Amino acid sequence: MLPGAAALALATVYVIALLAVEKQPLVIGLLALAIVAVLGADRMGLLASVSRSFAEREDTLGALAILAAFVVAAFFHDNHFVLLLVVTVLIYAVAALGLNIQIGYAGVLNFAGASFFGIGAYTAAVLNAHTAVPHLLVLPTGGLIAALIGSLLLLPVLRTRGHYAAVVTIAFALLFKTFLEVNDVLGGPQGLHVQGMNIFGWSLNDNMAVGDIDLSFYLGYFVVSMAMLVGAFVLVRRLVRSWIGLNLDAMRLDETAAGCFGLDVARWKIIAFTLGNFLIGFAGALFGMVGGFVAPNNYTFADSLLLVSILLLGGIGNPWGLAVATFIVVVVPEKLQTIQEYRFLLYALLVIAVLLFRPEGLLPRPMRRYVAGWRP
Amino acid sequence: MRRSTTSIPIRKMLSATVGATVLTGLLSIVAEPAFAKDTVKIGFIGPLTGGNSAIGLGGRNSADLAVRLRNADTAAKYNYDLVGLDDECKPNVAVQAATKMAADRDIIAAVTHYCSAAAIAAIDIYHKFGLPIVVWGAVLPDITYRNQYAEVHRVNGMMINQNETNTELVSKLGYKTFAVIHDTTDYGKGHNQYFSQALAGKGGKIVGTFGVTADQQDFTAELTQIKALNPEVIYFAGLTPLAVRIRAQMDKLGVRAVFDGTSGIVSDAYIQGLGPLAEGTLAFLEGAPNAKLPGGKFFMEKYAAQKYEGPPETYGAFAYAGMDLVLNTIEKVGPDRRKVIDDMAHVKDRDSIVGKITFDDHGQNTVAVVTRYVVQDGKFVEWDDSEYASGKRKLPGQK
Amino acid sequence: MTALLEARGLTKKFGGVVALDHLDLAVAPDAILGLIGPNGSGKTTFFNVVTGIYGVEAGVIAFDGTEITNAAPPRVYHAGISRTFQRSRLSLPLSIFDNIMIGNHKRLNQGLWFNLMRRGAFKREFEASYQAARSLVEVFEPRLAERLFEPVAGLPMIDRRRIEICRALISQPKLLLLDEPSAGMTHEETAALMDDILQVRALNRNLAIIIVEHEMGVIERITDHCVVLNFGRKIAEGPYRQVAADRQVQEAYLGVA
Amino acid sequence: MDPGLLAQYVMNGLMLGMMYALVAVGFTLFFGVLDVIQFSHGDVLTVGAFVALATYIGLRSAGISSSPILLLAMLVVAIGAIATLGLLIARYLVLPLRAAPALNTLLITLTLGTVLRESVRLFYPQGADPKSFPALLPTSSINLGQFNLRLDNVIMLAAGAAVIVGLQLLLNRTKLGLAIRAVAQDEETARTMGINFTAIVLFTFALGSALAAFAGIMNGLYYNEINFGTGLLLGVIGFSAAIVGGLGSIYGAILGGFLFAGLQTIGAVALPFAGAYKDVFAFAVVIALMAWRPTGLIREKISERV
Repeated sequence: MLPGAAALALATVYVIALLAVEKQPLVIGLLALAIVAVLGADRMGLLASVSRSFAEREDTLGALAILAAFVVAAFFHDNHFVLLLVVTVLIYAVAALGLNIQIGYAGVLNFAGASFFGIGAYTAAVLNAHTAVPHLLVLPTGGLIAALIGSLLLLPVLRTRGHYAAVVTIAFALLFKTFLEVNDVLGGPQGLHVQGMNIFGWSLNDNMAVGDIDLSFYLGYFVVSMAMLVGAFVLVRRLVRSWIGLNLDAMRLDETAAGCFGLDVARWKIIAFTLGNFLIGFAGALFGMVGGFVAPNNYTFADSLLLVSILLLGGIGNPWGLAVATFIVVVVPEKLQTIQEYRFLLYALLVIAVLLFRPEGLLPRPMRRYVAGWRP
Repeated sequence: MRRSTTSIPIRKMLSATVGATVLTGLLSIVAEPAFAKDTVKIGFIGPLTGGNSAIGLGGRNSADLAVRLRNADTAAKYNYDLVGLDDECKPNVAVQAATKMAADRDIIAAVTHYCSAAAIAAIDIYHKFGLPIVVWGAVLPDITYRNQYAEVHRVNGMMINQNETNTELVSKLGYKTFAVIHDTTDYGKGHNQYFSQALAGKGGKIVGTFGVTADQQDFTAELTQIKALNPEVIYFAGLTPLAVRIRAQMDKLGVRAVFDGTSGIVSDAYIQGLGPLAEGTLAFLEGAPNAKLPGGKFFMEKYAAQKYEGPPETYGAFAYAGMDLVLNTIEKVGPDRRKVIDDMAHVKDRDSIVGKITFDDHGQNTVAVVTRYVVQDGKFVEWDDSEYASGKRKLPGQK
Repeated sequence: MTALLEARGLTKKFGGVVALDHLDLAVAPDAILGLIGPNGSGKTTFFNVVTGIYGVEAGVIAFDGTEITNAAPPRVYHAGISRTFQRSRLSLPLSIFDNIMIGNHKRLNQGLWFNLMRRGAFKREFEASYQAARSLVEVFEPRLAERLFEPVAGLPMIDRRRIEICRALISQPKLLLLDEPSAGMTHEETAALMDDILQVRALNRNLAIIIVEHEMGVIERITDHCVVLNFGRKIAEGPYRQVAADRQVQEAYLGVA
Repeated sequence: MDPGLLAQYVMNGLMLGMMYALVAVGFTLFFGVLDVIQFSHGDVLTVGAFVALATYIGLRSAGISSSPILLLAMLVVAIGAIATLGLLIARYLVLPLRAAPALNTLLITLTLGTVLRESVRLFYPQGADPKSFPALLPTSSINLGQFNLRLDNVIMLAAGAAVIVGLQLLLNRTKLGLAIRAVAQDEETARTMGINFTAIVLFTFALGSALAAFAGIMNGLYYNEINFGTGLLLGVIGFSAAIVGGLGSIYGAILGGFLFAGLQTIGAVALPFAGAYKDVFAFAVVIALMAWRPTGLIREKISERV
């Protein structure tokens, strides 16, 4: 319990510092500090005790993590850009969770994550512009449409294995982007504007003010995306800590053996693939409204790879790792303005380094515990 | 004996000084460099990476030149700090960059966008956050005319004038049949629209229109169809990277039509990309070439003096003029977005290196002059000075 | 009395090679049948055909009164047949408990709503399953029963075999297919394992077993009936001593024409 | 349709198909020996093209102007350099990850692709701009109605075919080829046969990458323009082609390559909707093919041991 809480507190302070500083030398210094600190902690076995305390008192620490996020948001209450970054992290984390169900648990490769994210965003763009569907309802609709379009791929996804399965989604990712570019109905390469979110007449795109403190309009989006993340997180948690999670693992590790013990492989692949796409589309719809703009270039194959790399960086199958990895992938390139030109290069090199020297990711997935805090 | 006793304090002193220097070194990284004047942040956005980065960097350098000259000027009230962001000529990236810049309250005003596709996507953001901007290269009319945004201004001209001049020239040369290839961004679509309108008035005939995506590699299919249609001119509405590919593949397929481009292909990169094949390409650009600009000589000299890598490219002068206008305004009304916007609403006959700047009620500068170019011996030469005009050389099928 | 499993005229070809050739075979409830023969004689293929991994060109398989010819593996498992594999096929990154629960699939509530929403009920089912797994493992190796939530990856071969057999037994099948349980183990380990299996069987009487084994010692000790295969054909059948004495069988093993 | 026009389309298709096939063969070779996808293959091709271009510029500035010599030098330098690159990739990125899940290898090569692409963009002089690639082959052409038959295209097709035939001979007629096929069949057996597994893998990667360099130069000569993004789509298409054809089968890769080119051409000209949809069409067909033949048109012999 204590190590986890301490780690969270430190992380919060660090995140605030990193988001606050602008001067490049300081940013670089902070990043270097983080790397050294993590490596050191790992050496001294501190990381292990942290992850242990997370495994034992996850619910309490989860609540603390939410609190920490709100502290960060409060600190930057009037800073549009930082809040936009934070919101982006939260939404990407949801998408990563969805992808994690597919790749991390069920072993169903999906290299079109960004496409399903985009389907959600475009759904939001179209529905907000042409229908009166309440925006809170538009979000799940985005998820449903993504799942629906995903189901077109079910047959090939179910029939193929391994690399053959990879090509199905890769082909879809390219198909999807080209389709958006050449068809005018959805704005072509120019993309579409997305109306901001409006909940019960309260437009999230208006700045607010409490007394004489004025608040960035992104705070509203922060609350919504935070709620979405918590929901997705709990769902995934329960999924893993149930017979379903076990089924998915068994299927990923050995389809044949799982089949010999009664597992209906097709059924669980469908469930995992559909559920994953739903979460991704759900997140995409919200992201569309936050960004206020959708264009094919946001949803390229490269972006799909970015999502997959988040899984890998965080530690496949570990939601906490995903959260950390998402933060790194989204925020670090933004902060390192001096290396703007080189950001993709450095980022790619980082992923390669992780794959070579820490393939299990930053926070490796722990053994399954079916009931939190349960002991034999 | 004595040596040893004396040596100790020396060593102490040494270590102390070393420590001090290290410390000051560290501090100097952290500490804010002190200035007499307040520092004001202003912004620039353009394609700093990707296929159009040459023009983007030229624009960035030109804007930076305006800032440097101002900072060097002791009479200036403020010290200016230029924040440059990349829009990669992509709408989505442009929106991100615009949000980042507009959301930063310390940035008072900005000079933004070479690509129409990027600009048209971003203007809503500037409006939402109330950041005054001056467009330095994008030519789509909608950027200033679709809405009535007080924040949005433009120093360069629009594609309408371009296509008027274009169609005049090609019909004067006696061309009757045209095939149109346009990229499917608003830039390409817009040009296609205005070109067709202008051409209709002059009795030219469009035998085929082909939309292509902005990152397409292979055009043999489209060009083979065009070959069958056998037009005298292929009008291309798009940017340099595509133009290079299409022109090269025309040659492969033995398509002998004249290649007639827009402002989007007027760049050194086009010439370098094609070598001799570029010969005889037509292109049009609003405003006069740097050499003939009122302040052209001054601009080129100052630019050269700064030893930037790469030339200012086609729109550098506009980026400079736009930035200079912004700086003048801030000097006049102070670093306040609202005031800057109000003052910019009344810009009339302001002298600049690109000539007098006058904003109409949409913030559009009325640039009458459009320059006609033809590629001759690996250079964009003004049509009237070219051997094609004098009749010494002839374009395919030129009357 | 009727056979628990009855196969008639099973024929399976891989391209040109005939792996099973009109094989007839029957197992009585609570019998232990030894399936022996030289390498590539079709023993494992028979298991794969019964469990539905391969389809057959011809023949019928009936189990417990219903036909399961060419049925998909899950259906075969639900009918009451479970197996072990020649090369251990445990899920190494998962815990001992997880691996055993994989075999318990049909006795666990697989409903989405139950698993995601009714956590209280789930907890009860989990605890029950834990007790079941624990008591089963204790039969084989009390030491392992203390470590149910540790990964399988770290365990020695013998323990992995035990867990694999627990995975096959936890669902209380009517028929257990053992594919070379002795592979990669010493005589002593094998002997110990066999005793454990017999002990489990003593607990629930009506468990029939078909065992594929090269260790003739094992076969002799635990089987009450043997079938000898060669090139997919049945060349002898009967108690071990009888088939061991059979000339054809000896030729098949010695490879004398 | 006008026969000349038709011939032109066929020619365009053949040129595309040849390039796709060369790339796809690389993928299938790598997969054969190591069961991995070397996803940076397309960007390796780009690097090859740029190495060739740099060589050309270097030699020209050194005063050499005879096209044959220039072309030869470009081929030698580029193929040599890229073969080495492929070897290094195998040695330091792919082989170390053998124990890890296939996903990791897929990702490390994918990100390596980004590294190569970005390096070209950032470190080649004005690497972000499209580069003119010299036309070194005789460009004389015969115009048959709508059909413009160019000598250089013919030469390139012939060269490509020759390379593929040569590869076939290497694989089927030489000891080395035997070793490669043995490793592809079954690593263990190959080892017991006394074949140096690592050496064969490294050689195969060098070989496949050399093919990519060749394809890169061919691409440059055909379009007379290269840019840092050239290999990206080529790589993905090559991969799809290899998969559709059936991984591990050279013939499958070639089939897949020409099939994909055919689909694009048909999509561009022979279909009711706009030509711009040609890639959408091609990839849609690929997905459909995967549903119909989950292990490719020429089936890979999967013998799962249970």
